Amino acid sequence: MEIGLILDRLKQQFGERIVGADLEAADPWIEIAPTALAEVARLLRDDPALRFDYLHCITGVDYVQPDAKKAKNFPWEVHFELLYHLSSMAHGHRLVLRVALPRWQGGVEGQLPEVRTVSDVWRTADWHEREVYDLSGVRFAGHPDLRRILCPEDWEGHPLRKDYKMAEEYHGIRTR
Amino acid sequence: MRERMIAEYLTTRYGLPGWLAYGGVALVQCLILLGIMMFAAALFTWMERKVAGRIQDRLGPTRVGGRFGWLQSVADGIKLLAKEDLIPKEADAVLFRLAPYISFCAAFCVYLVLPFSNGWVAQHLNVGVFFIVAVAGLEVFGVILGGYSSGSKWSLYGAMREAAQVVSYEVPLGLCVVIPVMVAGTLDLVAIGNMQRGWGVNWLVFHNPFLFITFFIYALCTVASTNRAPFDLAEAESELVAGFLTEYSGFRWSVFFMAEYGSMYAMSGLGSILFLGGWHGPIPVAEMLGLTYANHAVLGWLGDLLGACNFLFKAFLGVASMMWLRWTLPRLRIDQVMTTCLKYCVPLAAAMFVGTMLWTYALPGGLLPRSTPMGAVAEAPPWTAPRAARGE
Amino acid sequence: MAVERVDPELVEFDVRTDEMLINMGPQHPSTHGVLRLVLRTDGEVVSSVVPHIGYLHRCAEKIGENVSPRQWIPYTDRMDYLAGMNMNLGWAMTVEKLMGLEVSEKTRHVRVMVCELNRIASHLVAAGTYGLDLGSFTPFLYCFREREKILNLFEAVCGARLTYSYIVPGGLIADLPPGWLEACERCLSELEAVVPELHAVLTSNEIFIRRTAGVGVLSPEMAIDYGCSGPVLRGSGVKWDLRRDGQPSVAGMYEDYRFEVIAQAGGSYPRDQEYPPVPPAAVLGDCWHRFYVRMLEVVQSIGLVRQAMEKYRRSADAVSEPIKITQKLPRGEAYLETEAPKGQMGFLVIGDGTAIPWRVRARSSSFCNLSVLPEISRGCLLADIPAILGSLDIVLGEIDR
Amino acid sequence: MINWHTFFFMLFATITCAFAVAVVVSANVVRMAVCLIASLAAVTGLYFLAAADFVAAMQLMIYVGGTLVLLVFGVMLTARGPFVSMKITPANWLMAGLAGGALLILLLCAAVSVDAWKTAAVAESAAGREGGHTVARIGMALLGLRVDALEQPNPALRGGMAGYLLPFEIISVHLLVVLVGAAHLARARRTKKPIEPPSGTSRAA
Repeated sequence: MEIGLILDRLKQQFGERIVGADLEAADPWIEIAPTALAEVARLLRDDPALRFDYLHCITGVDYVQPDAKKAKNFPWEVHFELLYHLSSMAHGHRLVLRVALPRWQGGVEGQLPEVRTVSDVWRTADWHEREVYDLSGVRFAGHPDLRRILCPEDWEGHPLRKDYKMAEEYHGIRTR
Repeated sequence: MRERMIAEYLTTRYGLPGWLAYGGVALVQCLILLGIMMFAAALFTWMERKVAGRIQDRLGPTRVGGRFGWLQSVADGIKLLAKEDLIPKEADAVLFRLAPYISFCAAFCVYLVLPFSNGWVAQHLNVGVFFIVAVAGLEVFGVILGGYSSGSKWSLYGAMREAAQVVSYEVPLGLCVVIPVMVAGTLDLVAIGNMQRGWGVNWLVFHNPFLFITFFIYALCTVASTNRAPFDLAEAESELVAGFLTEYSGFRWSVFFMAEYGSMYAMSGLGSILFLGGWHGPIPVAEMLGLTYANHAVLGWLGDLLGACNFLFKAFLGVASMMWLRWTLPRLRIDQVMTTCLKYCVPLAAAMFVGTMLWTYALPGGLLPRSTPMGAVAEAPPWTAPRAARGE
Repeated sequence: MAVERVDPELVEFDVRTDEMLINMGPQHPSTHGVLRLVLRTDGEVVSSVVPHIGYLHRCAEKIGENVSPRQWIPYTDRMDYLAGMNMNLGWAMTVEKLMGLEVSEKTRHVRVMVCELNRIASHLVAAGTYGLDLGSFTPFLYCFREREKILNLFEAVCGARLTYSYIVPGGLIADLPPGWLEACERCLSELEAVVPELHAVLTSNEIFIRRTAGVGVLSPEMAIDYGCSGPVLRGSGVKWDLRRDGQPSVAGMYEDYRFEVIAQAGGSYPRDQEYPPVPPAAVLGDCWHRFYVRMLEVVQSIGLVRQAMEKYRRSADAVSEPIKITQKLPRGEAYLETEAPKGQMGFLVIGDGTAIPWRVRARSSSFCNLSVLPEISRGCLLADIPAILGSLDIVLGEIDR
Repeated sequence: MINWHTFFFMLFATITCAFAVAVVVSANVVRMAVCLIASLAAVTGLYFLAAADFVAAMQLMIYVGGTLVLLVFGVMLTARGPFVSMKITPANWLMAGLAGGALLILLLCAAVSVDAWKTAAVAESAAGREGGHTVARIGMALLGLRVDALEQPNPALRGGMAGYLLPFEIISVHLLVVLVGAAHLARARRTKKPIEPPSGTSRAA
């Protein structure tokens, strides 16, 4: 089923909560509002015409340019983004879901942005969301066991954030 | 009888005090058996590496001390002696030290009653077979204590599995041992051995089809009860690191190791006596060459020596086949080991028991005309005749 | 969320005597690297498995944001260190997709040849260590003897035996040395003689079947739901292989090759008549099927390499030159998955116009294959854990990145 | 000249008693089990001394090889944490001492008063008899032919010496039934409790 039809199907179902789309890119993507994530995910998987049953991976991308010099010609506006790469084994088509989030919840440094979990739709999201939480710092509401998966339990900070400063020492081991 | 004769000779001829003579003879016998056990363990460590090499398309040790790396076992021995055998902190020190020696003693006791040739036995027990089966059951204590006293969960798991397996495999092993004893009519190993004199046809394994199958069940149970090859759950590296042997190192580890090889060699020796004619070759070479006591005492002794080589070679074959199994087959799971024992070995052994009983009832003389009447005792060496017969 | 929240699973009860909490790993002979499994066992029966990963985490993705794509190739080698070539291929094609590059015919055939050889080497390691997990030592040595020959071939091609960095964005660092094709043909014919031996020692061995058939059954729906891929997915009967169903550039690499996906459809595997039959005890999706799929893929890869050698001899054009280190990346995103031996290895690159990518992401196949372990090993025996783990064939370098 | 028979008898007797006392005294449960094994194994030595090799092997196999393996099994499975070492209060010592002492005195009086055992002849005759060969006689006795008491004059007594095979079989069948019952009880408990993570720590899956 071609990407345009998918977009119309979503727009017809969710109206203005489908924020944007780009169908000509190498990987065509559709941007949705964070609040609509759970319903869109369930629709994409359960709708017989769509049948997106395979979630490849969830990626957290941090759009901010910490050092002043390069900040001038920074091509994107400052925000945080989640990418959901989906594909359907039944129909063979692929789709990228894009969700834009504020870098910090309510602009307060240290408050992680919040979004609904999709681990009840695709079981593979369980570990992927834990990894995004661990490395990029996004909280997934409703996740059964949101703990760090790659870094140690008591690690401070989220390494893949652009403005991440590694702690001076960890358990007595100098890190820098 | 032999050792009493030597002891009396010492007391009369050299006037040694009684206890020194008897003690000396007993000590010599123990040292000989210990020597056999040590030599067997050393030979088999070297052989295991060579057999493993050949099966895995490589050479095995070649440069250790000469052409075929025969010094490998000595090298291992020195390494094990030099290695520091440490005891974990929360281990139960006394039991930890005791465990390997219980295993070793149990494996050693089996050799006491195992005849290497007609009359060549340390302690000619009338209940030889029964004693071996009883003592073989003790070896599991060493493993249980070793596993428990190491204090770690992993070795406890290993000890549990080993105990469950060995204790449950004693039942079919006992059954398989009883069948040839029933046919032979006696528990005395020397008598059973002598009964299978003459051509290979007289071996108990060809006595009747049921006994033939019993031999293979016996082989299976031996492999399981000495914890080898497909049944080596206790030291399953992939799951339990090294089972109950995890915390052992250095000399203590090598004592466990010798106990395992010793009991392997002893059980295959027992198998060869019960089923494969013990010290009698398929062709009665000794009788053909006239090496019997009737001609001359020394010739008779040479015939026995030939018999001893036969016995050692058969036991050697048993151990070699165990090694062959080890390097080709994967390992069974604990519940599969238990089901093979309880659902296959025990009923089959019982059926063979009933079969053999009916067979001996129906054909007392046996199918084939026997060269020597069943049960007739071979002419024992003159000096071992009971004291009364010798007119004291 | 309080940082000092201790995972309840790790608290061991001393009152409860039948439940035992056992740590398998991170240093354990059969966990294929630094993986820690916390098992809650009741006697021999395992009631729950909690994998703990992250011991090999080097955060290669953070480094990817500071180096140019060509400089990041050595990091992809060290993700699945048993299949370096396939990792390089994945990253190289992702960057080529972003930049819209096309590689020459000759390069494509060399890439197919080299990647299929690496798949054989990886499956040989999987088969060998699986034999070790189940207790039989001998097949391990047979497999590694054959793998050595393949590593010698790779050494001739790119100088390294494990971390090749041979396939780079834009093409290859060097063409095949002269005389390499004959050596490769000799190695393949010797390998073809060993495969029946492996079948005899492992696949049709009664004890091996009894240890693996019906153990760790993974249903097709659960496999797709957990995002499994590769032999784990095909072992559950899902006919999905990126070499045929992948994105246009990946499927394009294999379009003129005779190739069919190895998965049990309608009760039979393609070309399974020459190989041991599926035992009655084997259930679709169990450890035995995953192992069997790998063994068939080894033979299939031998065929693919032979076809690639033929096409390489016929192709006239030269090997295409790799991109410069300071090559500017266009603005945009590209995500591409290739069929690595362990499963689908995905790479995402976001360019921002400079030579350094803005964000790099590696999607690991073993990461998803491992996430299914707690599900399929509930209620199995302690001795089954290495059997199931070995059949998933995971590599910790790839999981932890 | 030392009489070897009494020397070894004394040796085995002291080992048995010493380890029996050790079982009572020791605090660690597993140590108790090991001492019990040692004392019963020493009893085997006594049997061998009395030239009853069949009974000795039987003791070794049944008691040490069978019963005590199960005992050590039970001890090891429960000996985790609180159960390993037992605290014995002085009151327990007193009670045990009294009961034990009374029984010991009773035993000693009985042993001393029987005159048949007084003469040293008993030890002499046992050593004289040609070693072992009890198996055949035990087998015949089971079947009813008491070879050792053929010349029993009194017909009433001779009747009493009939074969023991039937009682032997009855006992073994009885034991079999007991074991099957025990296995059934143990099995029932396990299946009722389904295998799931302990409720106390189970997370909302």
